[in-house]
Amino acid sequence: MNSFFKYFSEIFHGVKSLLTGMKVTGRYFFSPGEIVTQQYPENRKTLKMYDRFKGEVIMPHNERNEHRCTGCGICETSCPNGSIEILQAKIDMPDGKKKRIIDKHIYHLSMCTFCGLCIKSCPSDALAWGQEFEHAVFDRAKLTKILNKPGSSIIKDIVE
Amino acid sequence: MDNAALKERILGLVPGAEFQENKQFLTFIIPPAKMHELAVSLKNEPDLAFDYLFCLSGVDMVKFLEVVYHLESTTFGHQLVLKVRTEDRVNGAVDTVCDIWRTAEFHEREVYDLMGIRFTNHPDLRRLFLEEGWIGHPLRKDYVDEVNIVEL
Amino acid sequence: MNFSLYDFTPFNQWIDKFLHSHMSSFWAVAVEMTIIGLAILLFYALVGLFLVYAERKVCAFMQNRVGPNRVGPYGFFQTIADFIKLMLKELVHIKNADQLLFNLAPFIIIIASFMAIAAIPFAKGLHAIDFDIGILYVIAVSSLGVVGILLAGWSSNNKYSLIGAMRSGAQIVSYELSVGLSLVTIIILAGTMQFSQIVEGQANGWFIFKGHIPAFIAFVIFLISSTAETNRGPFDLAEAESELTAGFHTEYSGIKFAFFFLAEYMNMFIVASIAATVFLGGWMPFHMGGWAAFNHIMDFIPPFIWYIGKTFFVIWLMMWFKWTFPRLRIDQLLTLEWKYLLPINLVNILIMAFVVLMGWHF
Amino acid sequence: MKEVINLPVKNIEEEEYHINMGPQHPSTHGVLRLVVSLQGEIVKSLKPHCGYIHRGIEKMCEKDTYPQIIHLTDRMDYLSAHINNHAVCLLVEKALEVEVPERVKYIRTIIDELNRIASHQLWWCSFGMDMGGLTCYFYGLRDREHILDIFEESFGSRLLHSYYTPGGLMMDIHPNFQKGVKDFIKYFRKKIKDYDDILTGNVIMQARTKGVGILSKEDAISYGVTGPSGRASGFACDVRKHDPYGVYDKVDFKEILGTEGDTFTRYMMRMHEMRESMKIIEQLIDNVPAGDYTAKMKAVLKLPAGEYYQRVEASRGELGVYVISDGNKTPYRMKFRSPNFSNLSALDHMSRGVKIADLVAIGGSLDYVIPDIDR
Repeated sequence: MNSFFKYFSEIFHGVKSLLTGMKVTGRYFFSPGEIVTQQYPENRKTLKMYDRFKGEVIMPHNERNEHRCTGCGICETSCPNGSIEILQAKIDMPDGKKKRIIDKHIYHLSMCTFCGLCIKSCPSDALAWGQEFEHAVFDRAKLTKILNKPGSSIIKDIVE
Repeated sequence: MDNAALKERILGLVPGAEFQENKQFLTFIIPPAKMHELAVSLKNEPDLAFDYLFCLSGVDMVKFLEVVYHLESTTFGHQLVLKVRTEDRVNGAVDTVCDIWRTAEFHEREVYDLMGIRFTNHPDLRRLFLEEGWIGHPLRKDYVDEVNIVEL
Repeated sequence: MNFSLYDFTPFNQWIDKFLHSHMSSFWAVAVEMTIIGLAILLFYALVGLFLVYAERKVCAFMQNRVGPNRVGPYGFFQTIADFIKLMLKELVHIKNADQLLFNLAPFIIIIASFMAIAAIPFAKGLHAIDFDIGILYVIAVSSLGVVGILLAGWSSNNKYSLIGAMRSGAQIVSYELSVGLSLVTIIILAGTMQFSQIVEGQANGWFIFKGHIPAFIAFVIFLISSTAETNRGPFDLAEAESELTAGFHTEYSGIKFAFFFLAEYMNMFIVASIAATVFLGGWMPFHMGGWAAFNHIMDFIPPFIWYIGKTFFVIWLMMWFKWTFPRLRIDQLLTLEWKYLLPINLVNILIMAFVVLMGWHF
Repeated sequence: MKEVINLPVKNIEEEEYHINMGPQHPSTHGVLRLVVSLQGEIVKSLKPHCGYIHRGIEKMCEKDTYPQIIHLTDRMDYLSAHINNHAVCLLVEKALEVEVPERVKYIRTIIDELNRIASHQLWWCSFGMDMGGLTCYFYGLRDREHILDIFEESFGSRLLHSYYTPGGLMMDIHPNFQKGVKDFIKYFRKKIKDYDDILTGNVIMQARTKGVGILSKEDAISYGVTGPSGRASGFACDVRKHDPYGVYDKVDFKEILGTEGDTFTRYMMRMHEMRESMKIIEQLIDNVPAGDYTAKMKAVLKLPAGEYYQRVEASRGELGVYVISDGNKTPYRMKFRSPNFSNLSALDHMSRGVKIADLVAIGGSLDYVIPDIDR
């Protein structure tokens, strides 16, 4: 007799647990307000990334097309993956001395792991995180970027 | 058991054990021939009861290859590090401890695969990560692989 | 009651007469069959495509998602796009597969479900064939599908497929019993196996209400076992994607896979329409005793809409099961059948017979 | 020419039926290959084949400086990336004898626990999916999204953060961090009931997991199965309790131990752990002391020659970092004792004699992350 009751209580508890589960899915079925999907390409206009978002490494330039990079190469050595290459150039200073300045700050986005060590280690705060996140391109070569804009120069008050 | 008593106890078990200075753990270098015997007593002696092997690593010290055992007793909480050295870089072999601590089976396969230290009496000593027929043991200091290792 | 409003019988008879008056009786029958065949084919394809869409939408809403919404309004043409994609896909040639059986299996499955649909009454006078033993025919034909699954699993020369097929064999053979017995319960109440008469018998109340407790139990058992018979979750052991990747149709691609896919949904449609016909009154409108005005309004809704509405309600229930429950294990599946459903079913038949005998039904 | 293979004639009853689960299989959660010998549906034995995603992190570490190593540890157990970072940071701080500010300890503990919840949420949904309940997957991911949003706001990335540095943190937490965490806890306390309703209490789920894949306490210790899986067998292995780091010694939380050691207990351990983690966060979130977000560190970190070992409780078990330093800025040898690696070694023992479906459930309850096994 005991096992008889056990048999039916098993069925009862089983069905009850199944109905509890169905209650959850049923509730969500009838409450479309809880849908969490983002309609991505449509919401591009309103989509705002957080201000700390690590999209890519950029070199901010001011309105006079000046940046803060001295070309010291600390970011190059601190990068664990070799995604930064710095090409230096020598220019003649007005006082006759030769000075090294940055020629090209090459950034391989395809090798970057977004660890942030270059930005953290930069002594003159020349690098920053950019908000761009749509990095898909058809040609891999496009992922190699030159961060200093053509014709840009260093801000005057930066000293090495 | 505190570290001083434990040290006496280990030296009593294996007179040839060499004590090594280490800030964190009590460390001994054990002659390879004695290792298995010591491991059995460490596991089974009721006052030692080292039942938890929490790390087993292979180290290439260039002069010799080394297997490091990190042991803990879950009942007493004391910890111990044992090291076994072999100077033979081709056929260097150490007795397996996977009959004592089962976790050693995988760890020893890993060490064999990447460091090239053989373990005698291991039930299934095959390469774990790399494919069979891979030449060389990548974690050794003298390993060269011009294709896969890119120097920055 | 007045069903003449939406009765298809005069229409059918008119076509019949028209054809016979213009050609010999052999050609008349041939033309009729072709018309019916094409109509069912069209219906089959439309329902299949819609059900795939419906399932994706239903599961999306249960999972806090939007579901397909790119192709057409609300993604309505998504399945058509999918269908075109499947048509264009390469048919992968399997080395060492039994080519004949491998190619035959999807057709067996789809023919089995195709045959079953012939006996189902969609509205008064709107059915391909009205057998005396309609229920028996549908049960017999719908269980043919397992042959296709077994052949698919065996001929694919894939270990996952074989395991899936064997599971499915054990499963369908067991659950066929429960499906049959739960329908027997209603046959006792209805006193007939002819679908048209079963529906007519529900003019004054659906069997699930007329037979109250035993009919309700039979309905629940039918739902469970027919879900199992159609290989749908939580009984989708033959596919069991987390264990057997895709079970019996692992190796199929392109249009052959589409056949399996379509057949799964059509099987679901068939069992749901049997449930709707046998338990929920088929194309009979919903009537409340004594509410003449209400009943009159209900009569104006066409029977086909009633039938489709009820069927889709049952399908929705089955989707609800699938998207809520985890999958059973093979031994638990058989335990459920042999230790729970079958004994309850047998006792239930006894109760139903007793109820009918004593006239305790409504 | 067709190759003719002469197979030895065997009795078909004795012949073993091998199937390859993986490297591409839905239930192995990655590129793990399990060669399973079957008799009918019953698993006779299985051999894991690893290495499909082996990247040689230990070898790469020998070339990298200590701050650079952090970003590699992210990529081992990517679901508990912060905790992996924590292990290396603690080790470097211990070796250099740096005292990190209290604020850093508090923040690290909170973030570790958030990471643990996020990891367990992903485990829950993938476990549900392994069991065949696909809806679980979306509920778990839906709730995990809130944690990832908090992470993204504070550290800029969602999965691989590299947020801890030796001596402190990359940057201070975002001003909205505390509010976001409190909102999340409030939200998740409601939503975790859904988890119980839809899966924990479900009769099918219980029938499939109770008494399946039993691992005794002795075996758990011997196989080195740690974390929630080990605690389900009664192995008190919570590093947060026994070897506290961060501010775990200041908070009140329970180390919940199971007795059965079966799949269901492992499941329940993680469900309890999510609640315990929420409790820890609630105790800390309002008491984060003000101060600096990093200790003063040298530009180049050189560990004194010697050996160092640091263990932390990652979300899947005990993560150990073993470093041999020769006094350079790069380690001489770096070894990660990853929890999943040891947990996987017990899979063969646990799954002998169960059915394929149970094997999937056991694998799901062990919650292995393949990059952590392979490293």
